[in-house]
Amino acid sequence: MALLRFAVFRFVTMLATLLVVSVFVYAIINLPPGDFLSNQINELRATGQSNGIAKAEFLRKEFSMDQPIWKQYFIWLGALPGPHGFAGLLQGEFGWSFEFDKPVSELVGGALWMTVLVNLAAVVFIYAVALPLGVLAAARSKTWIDYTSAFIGYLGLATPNFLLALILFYYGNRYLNLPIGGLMDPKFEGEPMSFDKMKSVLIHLIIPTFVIGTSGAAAMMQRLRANLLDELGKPYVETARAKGMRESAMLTKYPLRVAFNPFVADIGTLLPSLVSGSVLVSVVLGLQTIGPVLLQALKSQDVFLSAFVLMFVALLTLIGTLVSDLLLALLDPRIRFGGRER
Amino acid sequence: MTILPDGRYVDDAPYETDTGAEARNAELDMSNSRLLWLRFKQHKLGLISALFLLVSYLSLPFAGFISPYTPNERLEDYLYAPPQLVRLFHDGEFVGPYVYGTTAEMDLESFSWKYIQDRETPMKLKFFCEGSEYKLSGFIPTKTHLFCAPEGATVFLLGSDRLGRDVFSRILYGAQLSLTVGLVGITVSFVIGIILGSIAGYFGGFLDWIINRVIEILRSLPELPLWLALSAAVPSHWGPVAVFFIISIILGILDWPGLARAVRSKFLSLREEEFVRAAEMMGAKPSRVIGKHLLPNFLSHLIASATLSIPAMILGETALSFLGLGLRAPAVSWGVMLNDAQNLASIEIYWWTAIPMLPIVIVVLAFNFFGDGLRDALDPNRS
Amino acid sequence: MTALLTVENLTIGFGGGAPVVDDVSFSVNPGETLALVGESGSGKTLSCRSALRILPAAAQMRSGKITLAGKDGKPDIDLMSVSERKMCAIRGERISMIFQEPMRSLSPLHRIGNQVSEVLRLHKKISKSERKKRVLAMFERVGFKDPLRVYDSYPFELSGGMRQRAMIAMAMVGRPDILIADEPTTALDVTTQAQVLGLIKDLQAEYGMAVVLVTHDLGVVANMADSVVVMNRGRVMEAGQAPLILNDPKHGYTRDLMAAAPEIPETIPEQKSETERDYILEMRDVSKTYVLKGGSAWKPKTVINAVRGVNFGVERGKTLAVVGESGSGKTTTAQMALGAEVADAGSSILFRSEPGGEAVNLQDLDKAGRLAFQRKAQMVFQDPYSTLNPRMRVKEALTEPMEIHGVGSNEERLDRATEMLRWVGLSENMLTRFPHAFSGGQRQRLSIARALMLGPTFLVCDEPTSALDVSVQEQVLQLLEDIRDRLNLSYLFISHDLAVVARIADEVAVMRSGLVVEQGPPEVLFHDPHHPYTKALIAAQPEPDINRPIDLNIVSQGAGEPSTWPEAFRFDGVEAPPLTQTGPNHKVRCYV
Amino acid sequence: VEPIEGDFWLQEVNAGNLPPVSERMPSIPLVPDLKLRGRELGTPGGTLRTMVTRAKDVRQMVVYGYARLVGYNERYEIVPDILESLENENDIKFTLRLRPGHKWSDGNPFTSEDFRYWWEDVANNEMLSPAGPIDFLRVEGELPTVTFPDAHTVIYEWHKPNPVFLQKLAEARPPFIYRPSHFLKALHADYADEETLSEALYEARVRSWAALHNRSDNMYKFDNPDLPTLQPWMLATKDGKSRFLFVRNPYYHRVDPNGVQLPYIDVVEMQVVAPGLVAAKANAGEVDLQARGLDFKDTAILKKGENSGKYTTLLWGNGTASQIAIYPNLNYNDDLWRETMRDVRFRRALSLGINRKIINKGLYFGLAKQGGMTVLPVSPFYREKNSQAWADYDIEQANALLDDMGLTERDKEGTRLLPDGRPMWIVVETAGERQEVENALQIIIDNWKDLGIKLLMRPLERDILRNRVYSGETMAAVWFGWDNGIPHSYTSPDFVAPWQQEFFAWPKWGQYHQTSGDAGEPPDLAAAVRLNDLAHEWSQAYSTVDRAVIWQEMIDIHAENVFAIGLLNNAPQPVVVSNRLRNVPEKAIWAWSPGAHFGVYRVDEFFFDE
Ligand SMILES: Nc1ncnc2c1ncn2[C@@H]1O[C@H](COP(=O)(O)OP(=O)(O)OP(=O)(O)O)[C@@H](O)[C@H]1O
Ligand SMILES: Nc1ncnc2c1ncn2[C@@H]1O[C@H](COP(=O)(O)OP(=O)(O)OP(=O)(O)O)[C@@H](O)[C@H]1O
Ligand SMILES: [Mg+2]
Ligand SMILES: [Mg+2]
Ligand code: NI
Repeated sequence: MALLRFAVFRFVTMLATLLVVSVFVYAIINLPPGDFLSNQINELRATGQSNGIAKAEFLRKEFSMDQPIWKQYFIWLGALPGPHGFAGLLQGEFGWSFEFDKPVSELVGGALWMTVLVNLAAVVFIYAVALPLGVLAAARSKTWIDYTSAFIGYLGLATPNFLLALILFYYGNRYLNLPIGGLMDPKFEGEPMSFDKMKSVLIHLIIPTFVIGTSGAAAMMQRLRANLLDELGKPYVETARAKGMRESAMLTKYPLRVAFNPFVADIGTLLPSLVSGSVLVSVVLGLQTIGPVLLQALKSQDVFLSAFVLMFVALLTLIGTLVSDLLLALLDPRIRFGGRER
Repeated sequence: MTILPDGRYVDDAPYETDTGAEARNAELDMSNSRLLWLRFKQHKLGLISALFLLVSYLSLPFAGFISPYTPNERLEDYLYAPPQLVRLFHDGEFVGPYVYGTTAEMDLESFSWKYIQDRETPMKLKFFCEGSEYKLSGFIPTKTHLFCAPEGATVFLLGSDRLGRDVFSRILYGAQLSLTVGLVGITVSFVIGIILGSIAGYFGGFLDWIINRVIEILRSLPELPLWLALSAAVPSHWGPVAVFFIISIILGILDWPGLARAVRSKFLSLREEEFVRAAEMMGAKPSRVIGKHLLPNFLSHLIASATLSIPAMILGETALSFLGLGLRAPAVSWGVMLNDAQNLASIEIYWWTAIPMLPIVIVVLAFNFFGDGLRDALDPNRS
Repeated sequence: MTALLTVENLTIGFGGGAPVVDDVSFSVNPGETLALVGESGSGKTLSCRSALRILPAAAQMRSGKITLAGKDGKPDIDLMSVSERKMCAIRGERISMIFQEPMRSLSPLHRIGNQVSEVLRLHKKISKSERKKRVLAMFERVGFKDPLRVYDSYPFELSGGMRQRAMIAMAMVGRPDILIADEPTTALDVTTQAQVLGLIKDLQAEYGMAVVLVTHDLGVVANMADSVVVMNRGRVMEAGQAPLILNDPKHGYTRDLMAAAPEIPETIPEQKSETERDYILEMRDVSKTYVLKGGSAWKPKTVINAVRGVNFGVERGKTLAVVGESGSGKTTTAQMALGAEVADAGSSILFRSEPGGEAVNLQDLDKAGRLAFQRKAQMVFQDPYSTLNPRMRVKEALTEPMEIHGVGSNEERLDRATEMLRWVGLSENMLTRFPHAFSGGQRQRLSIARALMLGPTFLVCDEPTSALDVSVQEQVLQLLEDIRDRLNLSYLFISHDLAVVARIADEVAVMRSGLVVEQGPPEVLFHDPHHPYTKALIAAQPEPDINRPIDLNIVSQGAGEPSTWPEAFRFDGVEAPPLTQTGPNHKVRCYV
Repeated sequence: VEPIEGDFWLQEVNAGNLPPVSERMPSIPLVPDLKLRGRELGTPGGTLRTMVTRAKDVRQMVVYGYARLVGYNERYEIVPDILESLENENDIKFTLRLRPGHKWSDGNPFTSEDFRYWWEDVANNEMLSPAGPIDFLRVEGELPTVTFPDAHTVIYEWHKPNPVFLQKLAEARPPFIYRPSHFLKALHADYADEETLSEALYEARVRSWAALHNRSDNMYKFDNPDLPTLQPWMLATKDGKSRFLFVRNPYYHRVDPNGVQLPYIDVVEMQVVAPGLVAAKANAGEVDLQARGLDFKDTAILKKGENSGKYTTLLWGNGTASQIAIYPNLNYNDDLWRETMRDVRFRRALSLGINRKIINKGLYFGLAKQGGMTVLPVSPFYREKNSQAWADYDIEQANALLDDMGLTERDKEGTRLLPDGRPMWIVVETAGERQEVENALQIIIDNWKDLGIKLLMRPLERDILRNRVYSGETMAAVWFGWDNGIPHSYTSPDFVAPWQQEFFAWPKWGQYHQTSGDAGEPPDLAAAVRLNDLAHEWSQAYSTVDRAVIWQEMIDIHAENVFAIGLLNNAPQPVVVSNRLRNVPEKAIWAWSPGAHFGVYRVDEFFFDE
């Protein structure tokens, strides 16, 4: 029952937090001067194409962009009626993308999946690389294994992602015949999932995963190593050794679990930070994830689209934090059984 | 030694009963920092790294002196010149450090610059020579350089870039910004992160709840739109360095939640440790418990995190300049240089323009090994 | 008979310093018990650990040879050179070890059952349920009343003695050929100790297990050992058959050691009259209940009545000793006495810093009051390892209390630390060491030294000498008595060693299941125990006389379950008889 | 000629889903004389791969396809294209004649009804066009009378000349004055029945029929595969994200002299890739025709990949008037600075102080043409003198000009001081999108230092930059020169007159004109006033000669006054062409206006040589 109450409580706080975030989000994206439609009108004029202007004017009315900002917010939220009555977040209407001339909800679906896919691949990569290497580096600290893994990790970390991507694409294409950019062979786009498509997606994922993953993996590895080295001196490690456990098994069962604590605390951010951190990477690598959509939307001040993406990221963060809190409690019974209050 | 007939073993050596008879240990009078240093010294790689970093930082004010050119000095006849080798022997004879003169040629087949070496005449480098004017340590105007190009030739140790600027000199000048400004952000983020994280983790309860909410809101707030908004809001007459300085502070202010959460979660479990309770029972104030008992037990993670933040900060500007917020010419930093190198030609044809990657890797590795040495020295189990 | 484990000429040192284990040799035969006794810090633990090749990172094995006899006719194994892989197969399977400090030796994040059954998982090919069955059986044998609860508990939920027993179970559940037990019963009350020792003996008889027993308790040696090795300063002083050494020690050190062993005095009590008492600390109706949340949200909570209605006071300048079964709430009581645990509502704990002065209730102290109280009242912790910050040098740890209370200058603090260290018999050179670089006994002394730093008036000692050899123990007790008399200190003294208690206490309270069952001055209590539990305790106290062995199997039953006690004392569940005055200064929990 | 059925639609034709080619084409198709223009006659077939950097750039196919009512030919003359013929009476009355039998890509006839629908039901519908028909149809505020005498004739008539009418119709992004009425009527409240319409609204999740109509009616966006088109290729991918296929329009109106219906190329495959990867992919031989997304700095790497990638890198000239131009803001909010910048000597000095040769060498391998901002040599108004006016590198003269202005005070660092004592720091804002700009400014920083002027560079987001310029917050900005570097007498001179805020030197004057005086300020600088007058004269002029004279004067005024400081023009633009692709001109101009990039070169005539 306690758990249920906790969950409900957390859920309510989460909604409240989300509301606060929504205010910030709406404010921030409206900070830069101008708005999409005036910008578009400017752009059209600048290129001497006065033809689209009428349409922009039409949209401005349709989406209450002529209202003061606070009213716009409430209309967007669905707390005030727009020209066609209440139609906002609360009513499940996410708004309209001016840039794409489509309802936002229709637009980001595919990109969301791709985002999840790419980031999942990156997360898997990070864990798959960082966990064993970090453990190895700790177990064999101050050996060449340790140094090499640190070197490679930092090499990945110290190379700007764009440059790294370009290098990998160029040479990967040249010597390994890897594809340049994109998330699948374009010919599979819109096709139903098939073995070939799967294969194509996987091949295309190699370099992006690597590029997005290296920095995360290196960071995680080094921190894990440091935390592990701390734990290795603890007596319970000796107990485990005295039981006759193999070093590797022992490391993963005992100290790793303790050393993992800070990472679990960070799991909440992992996904969202990958989403926002990989924005530029995605832009550069031409991945059809939410990142480029967001950047483009922000640059052109496509308000509803950016707001939707940002709210989505925020939701992810909040859920992530929730999950990480729960995991943390699961991982460390001392926390689970409620520490002392001071 | 005696073996008694009943199989007993008895030691004959005299035995002592009084305790504390050992000679006074020399370490005893040393301060903690000296002890730390003693132990740090044993980590060779860490020591070398620390020395390297020290030298790097100390030489920052002298970047102008060491580099043969000033950072924005363009040699218009030497665009995209490849690195030149400084040689010592010519035709088997020792002539001292010299380079060959080169001439540029436009190759209209491949649309790239070709450089032809004049291998006949060695041109000796000049030392402590007059070059273009710069400000030593930022305020003493002078013209003396450690070494300069010989008359009629160039000395591009690491080649030149699209505008004919010396990559080597630019790397040295770039260090001035890359090695300093970014650290400000780290400091800010660490200070806030540690303070708030420890408060949340140690006190728990309502404070924890509040801080957690702030963290959540901050973390779910996107940075990207903020940058875009900022880039419009920064007054135009600010110099690029000032802008970047402010940005890295803001970066730091936004960056703390991750660390704070890590600190908090670790403290949540650490505060249950017996020694913490013991300290509390002795009457230690929370600040003391946090500072003396909890944080030191989390140092490894902090050190590792700090070393890891450094590349992020050095490179952060490349991402920011994507959004028009990073450092801009005439300011030079490694990130700026790499930003210029972000095209295929820099990888395939003019590879030396991507060289600034190297100092970043080296510095980051040095920080890492330095941190590792520090961690080791602090680790009680290794004594 | 060939020796199962042979240690020859072992020398171990740290850094460039003199060896801490110097040319040590011993061997142990199957089915036999070898007792390692000796001064605290003399290298017993290191010698034992080297057999498993688990030494501190900084330790260097300078010379020596350790051989393990091969099983089933296989050749002997040189433990120094065998591969790490083979070593893994040996550890836990052929040789297992009980570490000296069980509190820290358990992983805080894993359930006890998981950690214990792991030994079986690693070395025996048996099913999961079978493993659990065996572990539970072993738990029962080491004296857990509720093995299932322990199986699912985390270490921090158990009392010190319980953790120690869990460690013992872990070492024994795999039925090793050799058991190395490093002070396995230090933290245990005598009946449990008897039980554990009995268990070791049984297993030894059943499987021919060899035992290397490190202990400071000559009583235990007398009851268990076949042969004895006496160590001092890293060297073997004397070694040989137990009866010979115990009856007729040849070496001077051994003789000193024998002489230092405390015993329950056999004097006739002189009846003191009841006088007005000046309590420095008074506990009135103090109770403490822990509520354990279930492992999942759906399991019911468990309520543990750790302490139930304790009523006693510590007189100024006197020592109140608390003895009792492991897990009976002694530590909890002590912590409440220092305000470190909040007692249940309705309890009051009164502290009077001056004779006849205003009593303050610890339950509702403000910040300043608490700080003032903390300066006067200090604690010697039961588990020194975990109460010392692993990242603080001894120097800092010792001076910390003075720093906190802003006493003295830096030099003065350091001087005082040096002095305290000397008082407890440690060298000032150790000030720059980290806590982990000490032997168990040394750490315990550190803990004492730290408690004395501020010159407190009230000291809670939670098993302060449990890990000390008799000679050092004697020294420490002497010290405690000295300063008590000199500075008019008052002690709340927790111990399981009745001989120690008899020596130092002015009044003794016997606890069982959170209740004080009998209370009185030691002369009365030890001479005329009324309560069956007290009687059992006294009977179970081993004496360092090999000719007067106690029957481990009988005494280990202790007084049995409270529900099996005679009518007058019996209590079930919550209902317990009241504490009744039966003589001057003598209270017994019984129906009259 | 007898049209020949190609392979691509053969199956459909045989299956009876599609009429044979002879019935699909207008009875009078357009037969371009390829031979005359030095082109080969091709064979149909093949897939052309090209890349864009954003999904919305599918509209590029409308640009490249370049089927217009009237369009430019390679000599920038306007000729009928979709129209069979056109009568122009003094730019006042335009009679447009359609090709009989011309059909939309879905097979429905293309008639004057489509023009009427647009004029009456779209342009003049309040819901769809709240502001009424677009500007270029107004001559001094008056709308034309539009009549539709028969199915193939449309007449536009004004009281006064509308010289820009045809030019607009030939633009890269033309005003489509016709719509597929048969398709759109189903979405128009005046025609469709209410029930089906509201159903469609619900399905599209829009709230008004106007929104739906607006959305479906994107002739330029080209993102709706259902919307019939007249372009050579039609979109075949629905809801594409990273790849779009365009297949040949079976009803296209052009045919080669052999009777092969154009376009030659069956399918165009457009892939959306990240901007940074265009060069890499081109280098890997993954395109057949590419110029967009390639910069001169990619040339070296493109050349390097020619052999393995089986392509050739052509260098075309860029059609903008200036590759990089600095616009001192004559409407800057700071009074003193504004006055200073309005002084022609100041602008001339700035221009003289730039070492264009070095910039050219560093950025364009010396291949661009150095010079101030004026028209390109292809334009009839080109004069060498204008190009070189105030464009030499002459520090001395520049300093003399500045001294002459009285800006002689200097601070410690040698920076000149304004009369009120502020140092002369010029903040130049850029869109931060092009590295060349940054590099060029880098050089100019050094150059101007010799003038005692400090240049601060500030990159901004494109939209933000515009907004700042328009509001007068920007001191100076960098942008391209005039998009149209090849004006002819019929080209509307509004971009050289102070009529557009988009000319960053006079945003407020432009606003004043654009809003008919509601916002901004009237031009008050003699030269600008003159430009203003000239532009008015131009629109009133009746003869080509008069217009040409006006144009020439305007161009001269610009050169003399250096309103925008041009650096270089005719910069080389790499164009990657597959070795199999034919009919792509070796030398050409890469221009948006006029020219529609590849448009004027008629991509439908390109073909693959197997
Ligand atoms: N890591 C270390 N560094 C330096 N000295 C150490 C270290 N570990 C142990 N010692 C020293 O080695 C000596 C032997 O320690 P050991 O633990 O074997 O003693 P012990 O006989 O088990 O004592 P006790 O009965 O108190 O447990 C002690 O003097 C101790 O201070
Ligand atoms: N934090 C806690 N949470 C739950 N139960 C606890 C906690 N601390 C102690 N207990 C329980 O309270 C009871 C008394 O514990 P306490 O530590 O006081 O025993 P003790 O008398 O000191 O035993 P020992 O001699 O073994 O140290 C035990 O059953 C123990 O399991
Ligand atoms: Mg020991
Ligand atoms: Mg206890
Ligand atoms: Ni962040």
